[in-house]
Amino acid sequence: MAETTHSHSESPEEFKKHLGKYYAVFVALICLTAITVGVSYLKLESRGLAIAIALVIASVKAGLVAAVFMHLIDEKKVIYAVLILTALFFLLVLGLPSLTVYEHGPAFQGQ
Amino acid sequence: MSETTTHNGHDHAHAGHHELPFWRKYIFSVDHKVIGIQYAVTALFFLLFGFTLMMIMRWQLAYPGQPLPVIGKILGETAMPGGVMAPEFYNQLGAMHGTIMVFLGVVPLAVGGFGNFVVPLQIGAPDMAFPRLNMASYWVFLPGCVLMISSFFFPGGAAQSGWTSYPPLSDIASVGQTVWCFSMVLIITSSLLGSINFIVTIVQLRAKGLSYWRLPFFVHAQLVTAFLLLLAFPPLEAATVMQIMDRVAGTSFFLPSGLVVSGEQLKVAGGGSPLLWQHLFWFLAHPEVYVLILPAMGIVAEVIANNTRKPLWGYRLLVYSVVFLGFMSFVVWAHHMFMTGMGTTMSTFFQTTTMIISIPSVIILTCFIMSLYGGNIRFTTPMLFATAFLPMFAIGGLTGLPLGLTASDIYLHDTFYVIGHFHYVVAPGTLFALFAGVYYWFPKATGKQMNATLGKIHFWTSFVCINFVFMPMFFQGMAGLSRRLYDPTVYAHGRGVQALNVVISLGAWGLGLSQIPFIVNFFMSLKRGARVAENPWNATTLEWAAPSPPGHGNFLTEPVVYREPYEYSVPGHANDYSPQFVEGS
Amino acid sequence: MDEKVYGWWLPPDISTHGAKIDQLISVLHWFMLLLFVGWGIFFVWCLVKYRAREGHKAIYAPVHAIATKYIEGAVVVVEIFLLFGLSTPVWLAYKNTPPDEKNAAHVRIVGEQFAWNFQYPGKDGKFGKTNESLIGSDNPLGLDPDDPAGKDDIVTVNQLHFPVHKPVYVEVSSKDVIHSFNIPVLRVKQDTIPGQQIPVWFEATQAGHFELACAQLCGLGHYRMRADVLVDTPEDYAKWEAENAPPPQEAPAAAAPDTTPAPEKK
Amino acid sequence: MAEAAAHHESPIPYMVQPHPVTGIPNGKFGIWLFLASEVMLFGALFSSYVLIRTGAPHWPPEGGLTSEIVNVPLGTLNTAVLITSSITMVLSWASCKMGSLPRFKLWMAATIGLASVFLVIKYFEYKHKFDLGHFPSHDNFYAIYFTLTGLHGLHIIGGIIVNTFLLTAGSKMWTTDPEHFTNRVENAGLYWHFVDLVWIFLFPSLYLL
Ligand code: HEA
Ligand code: HEA
Ligand code: CUA
Ligand SMILES: [Cu+2]
Repeated sequence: MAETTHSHSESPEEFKKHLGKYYAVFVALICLTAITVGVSYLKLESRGLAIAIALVIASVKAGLVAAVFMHLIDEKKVIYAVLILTALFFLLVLGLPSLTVYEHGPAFQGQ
Repeated sequence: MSETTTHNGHDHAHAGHHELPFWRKYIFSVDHKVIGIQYAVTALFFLLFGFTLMMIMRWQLAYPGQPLPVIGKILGETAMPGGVMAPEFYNQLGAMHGTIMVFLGVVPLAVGGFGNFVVPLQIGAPDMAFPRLNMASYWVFLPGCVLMISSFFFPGGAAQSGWTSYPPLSDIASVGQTVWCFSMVLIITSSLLGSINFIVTIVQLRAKGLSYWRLPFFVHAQLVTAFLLLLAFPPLEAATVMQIMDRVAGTSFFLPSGLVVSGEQLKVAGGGSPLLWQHLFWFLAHPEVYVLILPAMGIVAEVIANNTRKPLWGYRLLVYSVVFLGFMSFVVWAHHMFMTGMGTTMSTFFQTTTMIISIPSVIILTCFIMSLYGGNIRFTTPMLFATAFLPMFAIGGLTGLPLGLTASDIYLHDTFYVIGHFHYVVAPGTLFALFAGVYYWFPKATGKQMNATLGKIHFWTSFVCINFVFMPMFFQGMAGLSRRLYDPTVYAHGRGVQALNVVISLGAWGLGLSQIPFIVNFFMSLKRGARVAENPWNATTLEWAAPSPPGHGNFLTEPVVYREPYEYSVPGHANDYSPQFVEGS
Repeated sequence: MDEKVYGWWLPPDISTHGAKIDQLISVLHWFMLLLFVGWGIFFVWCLVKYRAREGHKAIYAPVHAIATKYIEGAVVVVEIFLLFGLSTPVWLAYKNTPPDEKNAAHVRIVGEQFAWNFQYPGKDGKFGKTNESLIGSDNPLGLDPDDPAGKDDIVTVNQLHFPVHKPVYVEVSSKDVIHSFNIPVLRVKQDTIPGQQIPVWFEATQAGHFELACAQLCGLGHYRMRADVLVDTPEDYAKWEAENAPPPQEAPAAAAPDTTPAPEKK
Repeated sequence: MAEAAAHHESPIPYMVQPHPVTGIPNGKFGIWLFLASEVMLFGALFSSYVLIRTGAPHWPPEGGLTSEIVNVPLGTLNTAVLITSSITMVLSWASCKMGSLPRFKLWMAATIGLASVFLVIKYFEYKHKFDLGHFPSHDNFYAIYFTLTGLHGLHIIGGIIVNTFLLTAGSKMWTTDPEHFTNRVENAGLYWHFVDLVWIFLFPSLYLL
């Protein structure tokens, strides 16, 4: 496991190398936030497109935070296993809304 | 008899460490054993309490509209005007019975009690991974329980919308429902803390040599249970938060537009969905029913292996089944909602998954029965309860099939057939397994053995009575009798099966009386039970390597595991058991 | 309502689709009984044969039980059969074949704490519009008096009439909380979800007086939320319809005589 | 007797050092499990939001655009504040890694400060809505807005408490067991980044779309 970047055996000097990565992610996050807000001021015709763009950007940002700040990029297998399981059930929960209305037919008034 | 006059070599575990003050040792203890016992005793108390609620309720069902002698007076005029139960009080008793039995009784006993006490011992750990978190979990749980019980004293009484708390009914119910929500938030939080602790403990703290395939089945069951709690509970917590918002802040997450309650239009924004609650609730509550059964199966496995004096049949198959069961339990929840008007694709999907999930249960049961084959079966008290578990769970499980198939569920949904189904799995099923666990691990926890004669009386009377309680419910359900009915005689088909209600109630009160030998035995054995050494059952798993009761840090020497968990009757051995922790064989 | 027909098992079935459900229920229970008794005999035999006694020893080596594999296999096969051979086809056949709307009798059913309201479209076959803001004690459904389609509608409380041997198409909904529309003898059950109108259909094969029960906990009066189900012969139905049709130009609800006693107020 | 006494203070293994097989210490595993449950919690709320929103004829229900109801500049500012607090959190952990307690304290104080700024801004946003009489009961947009941001706010408060502990009393551990302390900071950081991550989704969903 010694090859992982965050192994405990790293000396302080070696560790310093990572700092640049953190700053870079910080800048990226701020820029992406700016882009999201900027796009929203465009008042896109298609709301679907606006939602898609915003959510994609948010996912990229979340990915950066998780991968770098939470150093998921090189994590141990157990944690991946737990997260994969969680992701699976998370998708299931995200499916609930469509199940709630799915096939309830034209009679469903949704309000 | 004084506790110091023992000659068993293990007692030095008590001595030799500096004494913590009483409140640190027994109240705010961080020791998993003390916390386990706290959980267990609290849970036993609530089981009795929940049962008492039901015994009162059974009066109304057997003799609708007749005043309940003595107790009717005590309960006061709002609950029991003139000694006759008010319908709203009936509904409170029902909702609280369900909630208390599930969330304050069985889960805390099975997971909080047995899980906490036994798991670290069985894996050879000195304690849980996070002792203080463990303490916090109990001390979040207890206020939750107290709050739940206190709701009876709020204006309008306790929650009365069923343990399922379906909105809009629960949204417009009296303030007791808000209290229910808040205490559920506490109880859920406690469970989450506990489940994190279990997973970390089992993954990280296993003794040397204790690979996953050497874990006792009970530990596997607890591990799967912990994952169910961890991932299924948060959606209910979210739903409960939204229900609190609906009730306190006037939002309408679960309230559609245009509701007219008692002739008045409800003044809310509307636009919510009552089915959303049901999905979130059952997303938890189906896994939850496996939370009730898996630890019970774990206990049964331990007791059966120990008392048949042979290895469990199909140990690996059992483990695969339990993992599969845990996984599948997340994708069957909507079988509780077949009658909410879902379409054919969705219902076909969910009835298929429901049938699939019954297969691992069949396998588990088969493994248990096959474990009896070729054994040398000792009918100790724990074994009696564990043996009874098998056919009782079989009845409960088999009657799940007609409910899981959409076409038959049209007729059976929300009838007493459902009540019969799940009580067979939770009462003579889980509850009996828990009794088995109490009798089995009591010597480990206290160093005293429970009285076998009282135990046998407890078993046989309970076994007979409980079948009189739940078997007739299938016939009532078949006759079409709805559940949660304050007065079943309102309906002609209800009058047809009213005689059975009398039988059931007599059975329930008989079952209540049958618990007296247990309660007596429990307290008497604490004081006067026969002293036992480390391993009174000649068992093989690690908890029997520790002194009885185990001292701080559990083991005198760090345990090392040399073999599979259930090496009983190994050929060529003088003893009929070869413990995991003894070297050489 | 002949009390004697209600016993400890399924009540009589008076629907055209119910026979399949009953068949499924009985096949299932025979299957369950077989499994239970089969395993039960083996189980008891094991307990007796392998009880601990002097000189008896447990067998360490795992038995190679081919039989259990076969039994488990058989259970799987039977379950597949139950699932795809019986239950799913019955369910699909029932749910996917609503009656031809033109030939069916129509009823709108609205549950409330704690009564059932029934709206019949009357001669014109059209339901009058309803609006929840118009709901009042004399207008339980909130019928819009300005809608011509509603002029001939019949509204009843706790009394459901429909003709025998004719498909009935109902739409259930609720004013307040979730109820469940349940007529045991017709093998129908459907939760009524406020905010939704859910269609249900059935056809009775026998005239008579039956019961509608509420199957979902809906509050303190849940137990007494029952309605009479009157399955009429075509003649009786026509007569009832004629007698109850609101006289022209009058508010429809006022004309609906309610023969059942109002649910006793608590 | 001797062995019992020797065993008495038996510490729990892998509190500090990683487990040889899983490669992580207990605390880190625990915090990730906790975050897994948080994912399910916010996931359920988020999917409820999607359901209610897709079921509504207009969104927000009172008409117009979401961005006209909420204060987008303040929301953007708050996003920036939270992102910044995330990097200061990383830096405080990095300082521990590099052996400097004073710098840890500096960055940790900054994190707590930024978190507090977040709450203050949130307070003004809430207050503005309350002043307009827009409570959660106003309509479903407000219901969801207050529930989600409120719950998120509670998580921020929780983070502030934990971080304050690490900054003050908790930092005594630095002298006795720096590695353990560093692990604690890392775990607090994992939680804090998660709270940030939730906000990253809440911000566009509640303010912009
Ligand atoms: C511990 C709890 C527990 C367990 C294990 C189960 C197990 C199962 N349950 Fe149950 N269920 C509940 C608790 C439980 N349930 C509760 C509490 C409710 C009601 C909630 C409410 O509405 O309030 C409920 C309701 C419920 C419903 C909804 C009914 C309705 O409301 O209409 C359904 C429908 O599918 C269902 C199905 C099943 C199935 C298919 C199984 C299967 O997993 C069962 C599989 C087991 C077997 C198939 C047995 C195998 C038998 C043998 C191999 C024979 C061996 C013989 C001998 C030993 C003699 N259950
Ligand atoms: C784990 C769950 C569980 C358990 C164990 C039980 C156990 C029992 N239940 Fe219940 N029940 C539910 C969960 C449970 N129930 C739920 C969820 C509902 C649905 C609620 C709703 O509709 O919303 C329900 C509903 C329900 C009804 C239907 C009410 C209605 O629909 O109107 C009935 C009716 O008879 C009933 C009866 C009983 C009986 C007689 C027992 C008996 O088996 C009880 C046996 C109890 C004991 C034997 C106690 C043992 C404890 C001790 C002896 C303590 C000793 C103490 C010390 C040593 C300190 N239950
Ligand atoms: Cu209406 Cu029960
Ligand atoms: Cu279920």
